[in-house]
Amino acid sequence: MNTLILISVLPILLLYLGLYKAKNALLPITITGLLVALGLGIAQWNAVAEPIYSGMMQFDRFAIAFSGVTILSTVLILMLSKDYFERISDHVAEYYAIILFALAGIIVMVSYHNLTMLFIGIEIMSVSLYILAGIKKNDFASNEAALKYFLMGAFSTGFLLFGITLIYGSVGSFDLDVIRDWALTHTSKTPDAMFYTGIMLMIVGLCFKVGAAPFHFWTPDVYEGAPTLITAFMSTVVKTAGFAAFLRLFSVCFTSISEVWVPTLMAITILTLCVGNITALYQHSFKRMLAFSSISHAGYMLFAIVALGANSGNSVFVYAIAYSVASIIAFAVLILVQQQSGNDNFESFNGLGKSNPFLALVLTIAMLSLAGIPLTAGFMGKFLMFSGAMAKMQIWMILIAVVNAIISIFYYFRVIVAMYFRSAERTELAIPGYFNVVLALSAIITLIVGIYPGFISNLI
Amino acid sequence: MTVSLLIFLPLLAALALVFIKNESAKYVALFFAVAELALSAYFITQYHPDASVQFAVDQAWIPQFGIYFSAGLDGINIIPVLLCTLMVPIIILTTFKHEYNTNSNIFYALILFMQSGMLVVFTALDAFLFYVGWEAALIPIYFISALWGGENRIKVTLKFFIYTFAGSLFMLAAIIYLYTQNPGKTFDIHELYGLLLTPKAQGWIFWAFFLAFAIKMPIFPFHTWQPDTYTESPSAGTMMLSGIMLKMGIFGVIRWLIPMAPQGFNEYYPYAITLSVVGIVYASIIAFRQKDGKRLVAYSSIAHVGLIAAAIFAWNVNGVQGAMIQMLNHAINVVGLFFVWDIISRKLNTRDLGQLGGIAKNSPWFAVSFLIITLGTVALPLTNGFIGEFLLLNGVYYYNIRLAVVAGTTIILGGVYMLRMYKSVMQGPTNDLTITFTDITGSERLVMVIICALIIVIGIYPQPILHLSEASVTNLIDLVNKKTGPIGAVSAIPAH
Amino acid sequence: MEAQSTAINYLPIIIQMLVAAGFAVGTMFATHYLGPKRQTKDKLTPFESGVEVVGNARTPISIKYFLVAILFVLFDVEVIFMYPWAVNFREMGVKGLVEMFIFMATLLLGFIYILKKKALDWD
Amino acid sequence: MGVSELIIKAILVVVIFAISLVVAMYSTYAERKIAAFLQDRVGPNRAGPWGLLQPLADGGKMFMKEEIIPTRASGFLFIVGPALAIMTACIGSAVIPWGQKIVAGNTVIDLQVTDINVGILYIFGVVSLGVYGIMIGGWASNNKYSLLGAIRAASQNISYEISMGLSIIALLMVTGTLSLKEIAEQQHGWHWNVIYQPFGFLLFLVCAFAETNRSPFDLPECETELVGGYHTEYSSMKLGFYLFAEYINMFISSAVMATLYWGGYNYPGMDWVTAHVGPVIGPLIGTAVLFAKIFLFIFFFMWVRWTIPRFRYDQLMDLGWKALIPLAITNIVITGAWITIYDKFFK
Amino acid sequence: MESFFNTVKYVPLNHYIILSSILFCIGVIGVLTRRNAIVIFMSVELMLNAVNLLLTVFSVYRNDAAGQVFVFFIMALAAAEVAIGLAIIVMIYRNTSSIDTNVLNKLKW
Repeated sequence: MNTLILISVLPILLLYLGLYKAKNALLPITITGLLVALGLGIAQWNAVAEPIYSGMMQFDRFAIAFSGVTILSTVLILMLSKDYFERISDHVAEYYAIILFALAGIIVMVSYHNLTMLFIGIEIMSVSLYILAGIKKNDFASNEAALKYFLMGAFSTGFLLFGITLIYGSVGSFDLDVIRDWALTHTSKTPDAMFYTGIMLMIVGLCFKVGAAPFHFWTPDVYEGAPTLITAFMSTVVKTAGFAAFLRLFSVCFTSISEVWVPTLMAITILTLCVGNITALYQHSFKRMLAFSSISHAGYMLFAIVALGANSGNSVFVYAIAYSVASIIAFAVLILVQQQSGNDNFESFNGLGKSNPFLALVLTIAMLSLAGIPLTAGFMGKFLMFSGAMAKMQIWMILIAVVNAIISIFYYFRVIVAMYFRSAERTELAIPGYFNVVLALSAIITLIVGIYPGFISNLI
Repeated sequence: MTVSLLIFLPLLAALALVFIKNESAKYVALFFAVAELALSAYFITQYHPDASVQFAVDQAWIPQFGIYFSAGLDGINIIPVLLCTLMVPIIILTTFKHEYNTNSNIFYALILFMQSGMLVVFTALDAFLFYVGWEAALIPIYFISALWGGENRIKVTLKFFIYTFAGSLFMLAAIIYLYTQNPGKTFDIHELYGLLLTPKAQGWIFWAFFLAFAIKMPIFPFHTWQPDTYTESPSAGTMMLSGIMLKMGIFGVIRWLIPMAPQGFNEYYPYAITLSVVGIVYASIIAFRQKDGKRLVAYSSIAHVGLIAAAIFAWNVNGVQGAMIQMLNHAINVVGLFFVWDIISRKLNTRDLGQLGGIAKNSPWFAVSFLIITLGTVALPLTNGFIGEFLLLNGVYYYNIRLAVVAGTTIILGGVYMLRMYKSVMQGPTNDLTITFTDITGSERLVMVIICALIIVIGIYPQPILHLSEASVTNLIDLVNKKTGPIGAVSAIPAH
Repeated sequence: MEAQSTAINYLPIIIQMLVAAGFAVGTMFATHYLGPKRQTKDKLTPFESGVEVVGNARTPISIKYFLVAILFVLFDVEVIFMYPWAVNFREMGVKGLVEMFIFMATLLLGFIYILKKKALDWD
Repeated sequence: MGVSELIIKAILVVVIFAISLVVAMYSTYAERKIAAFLQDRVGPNRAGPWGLLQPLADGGKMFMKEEIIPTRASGFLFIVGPALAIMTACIGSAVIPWGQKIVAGNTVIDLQVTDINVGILYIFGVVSLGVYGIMIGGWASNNKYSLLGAIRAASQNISYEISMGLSIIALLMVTGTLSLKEIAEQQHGWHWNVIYQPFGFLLFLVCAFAETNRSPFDLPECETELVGGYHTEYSSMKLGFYLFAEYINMFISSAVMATLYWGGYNYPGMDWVTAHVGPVIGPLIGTAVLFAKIFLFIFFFMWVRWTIPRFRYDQLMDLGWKALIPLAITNIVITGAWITIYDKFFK
Repeated sequence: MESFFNTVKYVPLNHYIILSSILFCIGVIGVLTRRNAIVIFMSVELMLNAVNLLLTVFSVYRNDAAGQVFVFFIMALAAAEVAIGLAIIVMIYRNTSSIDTNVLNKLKW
């Protein structure tokens, strides 16, 4: 809880710092604040988790773990932001503040115990992101991304809300425990049409938010149009939070009536995987490829929800870490390359292996992790997902996933091929110190989680 | 003393090599490889040839998922381990005359890293560990081939990577399935052996594993990546691939595929054998038509591996024992052959059979060693190939005489095209190009001597090697047969 | 709190609306038929202090108006949150008071922020 | 509620509607008379004795004038604008309690069209709707003055709505209900809310001026800058509607202020009076008192108009945002703190 | 007449649900078919208001205040979205230096 309070107060502090022109203090204070918030969260690890504030929130281990991931990823991303926002406009403090507001929403999203808070969390996050997507005011792509994201986000909110309303109409409460108990007495033997419709609509709404097919169509454009750093934030932290919220809802409330929604979700999962992977193949822009790959990763993470079990939380947790960290590396390198070459095509990575061996190495690790090669974190994530699905005997789903994993090699290796095996005349990229720290840290996390995942894989 | 020493020594060496950026990298690499060989020699001398697992290591790795760092030596993997530790120093030695570009230390690091991965594959007693090693060995060879390979390397190596990765993902699915079916929730090989699965599930598992191993070996029709990759890779990479890596597939069949899904195996093995035999004939015929020497060797490798596979799928002691020793032999021979072509192409800058000829005249060392290797490959008695192929054919024969006859043609065909190759390269008149060929010296000569010595020694006295694996092989075959009844056309086995 | 009003309580309001609408519409029609109709081109052009009309009237206007609209929407909604609290203020006691003060403090912080950002300065 | 009751309500509605119109009509007359008085003039004196028939003459004129819809205007919206303005002005009166219940034998007549438990919110809703009429009319005219006037009106209305809402909150903390009827009942006798919320009343008064676009807040139609503001292009009864709406709004907001702060139909000693004159006349006296208060406020509106000069637009916005909102919040804080302390220690 | 009063007094829950659903669907259809960003946004608001209506009804029928509290939050959100949405649309107008909403047509999916 202290985490949330701190993260809510911090952005206000930043806004006022910005007013009083303390620009140099922004980043250190943000990062220190976030780390303190993280520490406060971890300090509650062993505390008994009861629903607090009239059953609105519950800071259980699930919540703390996911808060931890999102805060850490945010810290990493913010460390890349040194000088980034300054190039866009003068309102730097605001950008930091909005990112932190989004993070506050995310913390709510991962620790809600009442649908009200789910809604509030999602919206605090989304509204902040609408702004962030459009911070390049004079760039039409950024404008378009903001508008698209905004309209689609609002649209999906409508579905989510209608779903919540119908569930409320059936159950008479927004409390997760009450809904769970109600679902227990209304299994498929005594079905309730309104309740089930509500679940379906919530799936639609949440799938919009996490960018699962067929509700994904906004994702590529928004990810491409938004400033790269914001895209990094959206595709890592936000996605993680979306899945945490998704999982929390379904694992707490709807396990007993899984036969109702699993077929739908399974279809969505498979569609997401295939659409994400196959379209990613045809991209010429690295950034757009990452956008589609994020769709396909959404598909993998949906596995955990389709095959809901005791381990689902863990699986999503590990997967989210792996995916977030690897994506952060990818986006960090992309930012650097973009600065040099001015575009984000695969060709701009040519010869990077020679000119910047370190950069190429970490990006390779990231790509291997995204592709799910063993000894990287991505493999552990995929392994857990597959085990979960396998435990539920959804073998043909695994087969589809495997085929998709193979397809994904093509596009992840394109950048590796470009970096090492295609040569180009290029000067060495100057890597700021912050970037080095972030890249090295992320690469180390990727490898450690890949080689020895024991210390995070049964946290929750 | 456990096998973890064996696994981690090359890994450490690889890490060390990353930081050695000067000329001495190759010596350091060789030193570590030899040290590794010495270590494995020590293990083998200490090894008691019974069916037990020795020098085992069993460390908790990710215990909450039942994943253990569990490895050890037994009769099944001792020969692959031997060949792996034996071939790596030889392969490193073959590179001494090469000038790989400035990052040669990375090259050697990748080789040693790959060795470590392969040793994991061979020694693993935990399915998860096995899979990790399997993939870990793949990444370095991809980079070796793609960074130091020929013209078309990018496309070819990606194809290779995706093929093998695809296969292994299916294997991963099968492994996870086994894991979820295991009441003990571990990946322990012995627990998995003991599972009682439905025939249908076993069928799935059989094909999933088969795909992975068939691609790796490769068995027809999953071989299409192989000739291109072998041709485009740098010689050392080709040697690693053909000499050691494809043994991972063969080893996997013996260790994982058949014991994990005995009933699936019992149901589907005729297809597997048929594919193998088709591959033998197919590859032999293609090999005939090859102009490029390296490519010819690549196809001949498919043919030989097909025979090994066929014998394994026949699943009797002779066949599997033959496979064991032939793994080693094939490694030695094929490394020798690729080295021959490495030397030729380095000195003459061509591998086209039509442009060569008469090299034997002024390079006796080269001619003699090439001849010995060729003879070993065509399985002349008293060379190493003979004993292996004999046992293999014997194994197939027990299964089905007609198939054995078809498979046996490989020896004849192999003899023909190998000798034709030798002839067109070494004999006949010299031309403008081949007149410039100088005899092998120094490290090249050393490699050739070692290889020829191995060919002859094993050819004359294979018994100690066969003895190493015999107990375990018998034990494993019994284990499977207990579950399924004797495999295949039992009636065809004559009473001894 | 008093008993809930039911839909029936709103019926008179509907009557009143109908009466008002009837009045408006009726009067409109009446004037339409009563008044003279002698329309000329000059009468029908927009009034622009007697000079020729320049361009379209619907040109973009100062961003300040948008800003005010946006800020209104935000503040008005926050004000709405206070109504239920104000009505039940006594029952909620000191705890409710403190909570609402925190809410208002946050609101004020935002308010001061926009003031300092000169979002409300018209010049 | 039965049929008979509904018929009574319908009659009441019509009566109140008529009264609103009459009051509005004579407000125009009063305005001119008061202006004349304040400026030492005579004012209208031709139509009827003391010019008393002047409003009727004006009304008749409105009917007979030519109706003009500019060619470049959006025809439909051009008509909808004034109609909406007058409608919203007319429906606000529905929740105002005009008096106590009249008990005549078995029939009980409630002098309130309807008592809903969110009366204040209803008033607010109607008031916010009022700006639509102006906005639509100004936009539909397709005239630069009209558009500017409309936008000014919108900006001004919404700005003052915030402070109005905030100033009411302090009152709600005192009353604890949103029903106007209950609020009126609570002020029985002399317990008028203005005694407890003098400051809140002042704020509300200022906002009421702004909401009705009365001087000194009549920027939307300020003649010196914008010709006629949002109704520059209007003529005939449509113009009449806009003007009328303003006077009705003034009437309604006076009624609201009287009800919320000045005791509504309550006056000291009302129980004694009712006991003496009976349950029919007693409430009617209360109603008369309410109207007296209303007229007082209307007079005040006019007095101010002819006394205080118009604000500049930036001054107007500054007043709304930078002065009234903080003051209203301060008022809430003080009220909250005071009530809490009072309840804790003095009760 | 009495039945009319009763219907008004006790409007069946189903009527509300159907009404809200219809409103919601109108909103959805509006979002999917209209090309003007502002109209799309208004359709979204219609969806939200359909939800608000339904929540309030449920809340009243179940005599549980939570539903109405939720409505407050939805309103707050709608306000925030209006603010952001207006800002974004204004930003786009400024960049394209036009108030012609057809500029936004290229955003149709």
